[in-house]
Amino acid sequence: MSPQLIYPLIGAGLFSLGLYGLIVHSHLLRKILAINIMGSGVFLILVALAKRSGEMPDPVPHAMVITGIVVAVSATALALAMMLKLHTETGRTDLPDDQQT
Amino acid sequence: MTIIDYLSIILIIIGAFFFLAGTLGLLRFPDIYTRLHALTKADNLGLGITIIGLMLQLESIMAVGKLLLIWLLVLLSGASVAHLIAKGAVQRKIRPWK
Amino acid sequence: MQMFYFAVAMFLLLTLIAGMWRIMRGPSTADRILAAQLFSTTSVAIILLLAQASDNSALQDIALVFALLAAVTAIAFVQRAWPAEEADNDNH
Amino acid sequence: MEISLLSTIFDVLLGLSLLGLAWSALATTDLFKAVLLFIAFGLLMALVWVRLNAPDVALAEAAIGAGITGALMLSALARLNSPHTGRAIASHTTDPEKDPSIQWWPFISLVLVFIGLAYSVFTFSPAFMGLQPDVYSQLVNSGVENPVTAVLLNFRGYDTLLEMLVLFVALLGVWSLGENPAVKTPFISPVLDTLSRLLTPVFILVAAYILWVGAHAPGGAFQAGSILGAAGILLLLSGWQLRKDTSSLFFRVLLLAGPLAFVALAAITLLIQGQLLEYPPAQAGLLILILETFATLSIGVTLAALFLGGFPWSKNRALK
Repeated sequence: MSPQLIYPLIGAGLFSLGLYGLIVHSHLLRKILAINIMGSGVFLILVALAKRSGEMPDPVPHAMVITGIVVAVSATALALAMMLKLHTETGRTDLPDDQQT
Repeated sequence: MTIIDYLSIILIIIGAFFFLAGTLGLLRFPDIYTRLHALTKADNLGLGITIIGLMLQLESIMAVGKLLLIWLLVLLSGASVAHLIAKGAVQRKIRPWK
Repeated sequence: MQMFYFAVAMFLLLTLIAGMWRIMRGPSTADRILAAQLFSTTSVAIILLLAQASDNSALQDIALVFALLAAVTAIAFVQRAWPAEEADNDNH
Repeated sequence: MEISLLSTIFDVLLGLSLLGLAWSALATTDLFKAVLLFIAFGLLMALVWVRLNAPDVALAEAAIGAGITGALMLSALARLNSPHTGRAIASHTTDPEKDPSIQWWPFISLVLVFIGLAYSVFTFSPAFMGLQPDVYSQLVNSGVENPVTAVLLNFRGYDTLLEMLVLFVALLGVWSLGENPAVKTPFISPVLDTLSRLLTPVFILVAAYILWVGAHAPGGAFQAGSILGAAGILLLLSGWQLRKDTSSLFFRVLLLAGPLAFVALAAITLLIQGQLLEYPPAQAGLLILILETFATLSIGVTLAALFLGGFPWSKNRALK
């Protein structure tokens, strides 16, 4: 198996794992981690597929992933700040269920 | 294969051995202080020897300087982090293993 | 030679995977940070070996950035996240 | 053994450890452990990018994964546990309501998602050129030799312009949530003080080098900006503070320098060339370098400000 096949599979696995974590966990920090793992899976698929053009990989997906990494870190910072705000205001670290409210 | 090649093979194998020793120490040593010692000493030495082995293969002085800088940076931050963690562990009264 | 560099890089990857056990198990938070530190030092060596194996000197810059940033996570831990009291549950 | 077999084993091992790290980061109930496993995951991702011939991506991941994400998450975790909120420390480092058993419906549907994704990946044609020939044929007109930099700053310049704005909006979002928390920095060890004094110039030097080398080798504004941001985080962690009488104007200008330079250049090229961000090939190299310099400064300051986590120039704080 070539890296063009191994890494997209791993990326698909990471995406599914992250989505599962995002659904089942209620703690917001764990949701943020899960979204980051999903993002890494997507980046992995993009870059691995860019390698299909041979020795010189397609640079466009690389550029997209670089911007993606920087956007992901800034979105993570914003999400963490919102989680901390929720925690100082209400003392909880998860979002309320619809039934409870 | 020239004599230089053999020399770098020997050096890189010694370096890899130190990495193995560092990992074994991290896994097997009984408390944080001894693990700290295994990790920062063995790994930094292993990296240094590996880097010397790789330097022998390089042609440009610039690249040699870059590898040297990498090693110095790892040494500097490794030593400082080891100090900070050991000091923090002492302040938190984590008992040393007897 | 290329083969040799690759084999050593693989060996280092194996020691790194073994080091994952310390992150999983702890027992203290500081132990986990130490294992993360092991990850970054070993990654520097792996990247340098891969750089030599593929004869791509640009990869050395990645190792340089790794080496430069190796300390930041550990310092963030020591300065911010280390709990003031920690259960001493090392049961060796 | 052949080299291809060896590299396949290497790839499989690396990929499986990524999956293992991600799984245990999501499965553990100890939040600290989860964050650390995620940091280790980021370090391994950088190795994957090296294996996939993507050194530019590896540089960005090394700067962000090794330095910034870890520091951000650790300091958020610390604030979650801080005694100011009146909660006991232990109650939030673990996640007590987590049920360790697998929830079957999400699990089964996610297995189906995985099978679908894997199937579509397998059915892609194994050789596909994508936009690679177009990029390489136009590279001579772009002013730089590194194709990734050419795509980021020239061919798809407006993407990067909007991305700078995304960073800026994220920072505005963080600022809108309140002023920066008073972090009680513990005693600054002289070792840490010396380390930060020694490392900061090296950080700036390496950032400048990565920025410069981006024209013909892996590197560029995002990577250099992330390194600068990490330098800022190191300084903040070592207890450095702005002097009270420092004008905030300087930092506000730095924050906006990148987006403003982009917008100005976009307007000029629109007027002269008739196309947004279409540089004349003769001056393209210089224009890209100028743009990248401003972008690097803005990205660095923005990332450090995001780490600070709140509006830093509050009026009532200044009165105290």
